[in-house]
Amino acid sequence: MAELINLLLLGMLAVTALGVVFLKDLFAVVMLFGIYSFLSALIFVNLDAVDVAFTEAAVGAGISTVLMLGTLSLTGRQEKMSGHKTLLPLLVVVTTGAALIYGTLDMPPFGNPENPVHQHVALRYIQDSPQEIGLPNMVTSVLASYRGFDTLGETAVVFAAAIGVLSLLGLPKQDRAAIESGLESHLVLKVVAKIIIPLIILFALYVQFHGDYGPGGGFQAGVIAAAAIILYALVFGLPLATQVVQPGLLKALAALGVLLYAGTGVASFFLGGNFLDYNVLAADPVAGQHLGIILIELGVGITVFAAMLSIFYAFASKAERKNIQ
Amino acid sequence: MFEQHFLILPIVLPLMAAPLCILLGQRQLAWLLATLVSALSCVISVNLLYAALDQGVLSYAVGGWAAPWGIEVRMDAASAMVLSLVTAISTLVLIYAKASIEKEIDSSRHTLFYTAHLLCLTGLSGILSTGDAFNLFVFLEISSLATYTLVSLASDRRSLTAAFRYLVMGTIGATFILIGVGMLYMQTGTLNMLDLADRIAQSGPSRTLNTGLAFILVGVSVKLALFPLHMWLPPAYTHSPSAVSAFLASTATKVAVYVMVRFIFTIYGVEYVFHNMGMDLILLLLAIVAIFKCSFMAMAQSNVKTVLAYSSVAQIGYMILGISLASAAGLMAGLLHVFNHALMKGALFMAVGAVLYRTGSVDIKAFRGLGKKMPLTMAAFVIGGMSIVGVPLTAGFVSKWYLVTAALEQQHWLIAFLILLGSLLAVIYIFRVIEAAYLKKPDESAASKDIKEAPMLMLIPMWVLALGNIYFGLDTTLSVAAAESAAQWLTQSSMSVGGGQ
Amino acid sequence: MSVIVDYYNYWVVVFLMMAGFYTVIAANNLVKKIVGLNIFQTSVFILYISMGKVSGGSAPIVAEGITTYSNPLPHVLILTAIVVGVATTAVGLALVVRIKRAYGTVEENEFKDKDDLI
Amino acid sequence: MILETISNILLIVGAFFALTGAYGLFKFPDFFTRVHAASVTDSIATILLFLGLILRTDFDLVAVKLVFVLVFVLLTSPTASHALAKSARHGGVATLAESNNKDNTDG
Repeated sequence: MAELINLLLLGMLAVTALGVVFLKDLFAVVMLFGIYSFLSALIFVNLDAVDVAFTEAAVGAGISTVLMLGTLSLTGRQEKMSGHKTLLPLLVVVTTGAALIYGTLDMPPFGNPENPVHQHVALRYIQDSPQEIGLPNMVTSVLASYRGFDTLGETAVVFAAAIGVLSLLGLPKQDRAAIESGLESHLVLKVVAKIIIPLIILFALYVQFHGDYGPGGGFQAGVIAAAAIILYALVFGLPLATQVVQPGLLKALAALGVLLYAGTGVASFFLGGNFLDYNVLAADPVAGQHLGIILIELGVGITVFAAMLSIFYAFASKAERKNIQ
Repeated sequence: MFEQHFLILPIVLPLMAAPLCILLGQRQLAWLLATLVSALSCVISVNLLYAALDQGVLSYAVGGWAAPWGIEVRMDAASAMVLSLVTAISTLVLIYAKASIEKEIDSSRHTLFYTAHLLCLTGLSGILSTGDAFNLFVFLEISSLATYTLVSLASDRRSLTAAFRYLVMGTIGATFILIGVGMLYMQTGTLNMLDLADRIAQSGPSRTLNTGLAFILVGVSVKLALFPLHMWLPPAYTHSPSAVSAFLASTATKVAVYVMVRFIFTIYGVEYVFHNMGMDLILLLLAIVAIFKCSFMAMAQSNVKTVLAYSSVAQIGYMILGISLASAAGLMAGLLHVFNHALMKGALFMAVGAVLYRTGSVDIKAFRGLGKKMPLTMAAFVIGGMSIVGVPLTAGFVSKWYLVTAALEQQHWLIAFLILLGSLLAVIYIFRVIEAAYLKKPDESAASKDIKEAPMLMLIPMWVLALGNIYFGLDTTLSVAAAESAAQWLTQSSMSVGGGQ
Repeated sequence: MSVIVDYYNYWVVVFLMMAGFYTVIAANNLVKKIVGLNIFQTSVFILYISMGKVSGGSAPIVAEGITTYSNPLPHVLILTAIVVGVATTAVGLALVVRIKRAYGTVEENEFKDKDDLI
Repeated sequence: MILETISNILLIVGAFFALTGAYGLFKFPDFFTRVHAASVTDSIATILLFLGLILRTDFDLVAVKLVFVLVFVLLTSPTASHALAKSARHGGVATLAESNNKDNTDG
């Protein structure tokens, strides 16, 4: 049954991908990409990767699509011409694809529990991490502790992206005169937004602190919290949103999150452990692990929230200025 | 008390300094912090280099989790050598940047420049230190994202398209590496480099591993601008701010060469890559084509930065040529050229940046008569240029010498001849600039009369690198010892793993 | 027949990757290039998650009565890779916005008529 | 047993409405009728599907979570449909009746 669903979803993905290749209407292309992201999130659920599905839905279908739409509003929605050079790309792609197919032919079969992937390193994560780390969610254990260095790098990547977008587009200036903007006539939207924005923020907090036990964690929580403010900005206008959450504050928060994460690692130095060794943070190693993971997940959450929101602000401010002109 | 943590500090220090720069918010302070942190990392790296030469290999378990379950930071002579180089160049470039970016980057973005520079340094140090294949990908992306930002900071609008092209090609390269690492993981169940090497040796060749290697090599070739995947490099180096060109030209591609060496020699082993898959011939051919095609391209350019950019692609050809000889001598020559080329390109790009600072142009016409007006800058340019050509008593001569020796050791007379011929081409494109500076008359317009020597803060780092070219051309003990020990360590470990079959 | 059951997943994923890859290198519009890049990367994510699946396994969160879990490591790797992907997308799109402002176009063939290659 | 039967019926009917919504989205002639078809999926199909699912739980935390999701969907989906329709109206998309009239007067 699961295989059947998988096959169906893969088929839908293939159709969507073809749509992206052939369509010229960029608005449709971007929407198809959102659908593509959602479908792959479904595949991830079907393949037991709930955390990944959560992130893909929030990031691919959420943030990425919003950013692409924001770009389209500035650049126009029609691809003017294509196929100016189809032969060489086609050749490259067919060669690459053939190489990959060749590579798959003696791969370990799909889903077989005897595969090397399941036999070596992963065994310890599955068997021992609930005792060593004390958390039921193995993904969080591996992410935050065994491979915490990767996650530190990931936080740095988000920070780097925020720096990049800020240097390219700049942050919006706070402008008290323009506060009366947004979707003035949409009363229903305003009322519903007022109801659900607090709920979204509550949910973000739940995801942040429940990530140790279920799917979720700092990254997803940060994206969801940013989405709440983005919704606010969409309905009530960017100037009002920048009054509520100020761009300068966001810049500082993004930096603080990285510092909190790295600082937790450095704290282990002084307590006699290696970098990011949470065992030494408390008297009991498992308690130390728990404390460490909460701290670094908080760092990730803060940085991701601030970075995503300032990236959105940067794009939105360009769009607003264009509308005024 | 921090000695046992030295391995991780070159990554953590710039990583923590980058957000601090943003929090400081003031560009003078940000510059000071960035330079100090970079210098401190450099001191630590040189320390590590001596420790690595002494003890062979240093290892550090991040999070206290032993490899392969946790991520290991590993340092041997090869990584410590490139790391010392990268941190040293970063420090010099930061000193140089203070004056240089005044004219090239809008002052409101200076803090962002220092932050992005530190993030790029973090990424490069991470790539050089990590012992985990996936962790390498993460750090590669940190450095790449920071690089795209750095390139696009220039006020010239062409820097935007250059950065975009770099972003698209760089991301394709990184995704190829991701696919390759996935295939490795699929076949072995581990991500730690040493563990991977063991398990690949045990399992022997398979299609999945072959494909994985092919994808990794293509991905890394994009990052190191191996011909014909170099198209992003000339525009990126030409249009980015001078300080960025100097930093990228002397570090980013060098680190990519290191990644290639790591995958070929440590993970797969010489036996697998060169004997089973015949990659040496492909790399050799590409390297030779790169040397000649791009040297000719360099001759045809009128923008001096573009000349240097094409020359970089050609010089990368020499490094890959050394690797493709598949011997300890060849690898050593390749690594030595990595080191020496960083010195010469750093000095050259800094000299060109100084010219841009004073004259506002990097066209070859702007160089006319500068031999008299900016004597110190042009002298540094001449030293760097001679080093590129491979004139005796410069660092470039040393690495070309070892390269030719390595080729002759295997009776490859034709290759040795081609290396010498390539140097001849370098004479032509370098001499065009020198001719303009010393032999052509300056145009006597009013604006060009007040051209003065570049400011001190730019001259000092430029001359440190220029003198470095001469020092490492005369006294080769440190550079050759490091490269030799690195090459021995890499080929030995690779042979012993290969022998375990 | 068993070959198909064993590998169909990977083959479809290869097709998806190549559709994305083709869009990146053949598209004329810079926004579409970025979309293609995203499709390419998302497909690689599916490749990783596919290799972590154990038939009959369940999500790697400890629960009573479950003995077979899928492999958590690819999930962790892909979580990181997704973040890297969105970071690249954001910077790429910001570049597109700036290019539009500086050149007035985001169509690749229109650059070649002007002073730059892309 | 009885619960399961009821749940099955609810799920099947819910799926039916979801399908009709999708079918209508393709078949209906203009924008507003299509939004109407799509909102059938949002409202009645969602309610039925969630009720069916809740009956299949042990009425524990999972059921509570499902109720939360249901409330959230019921809040947001109609709002989205409303916003769509209103923006279309605002942007000058004509209803079926209007465009028919226009055709008649033109003809």
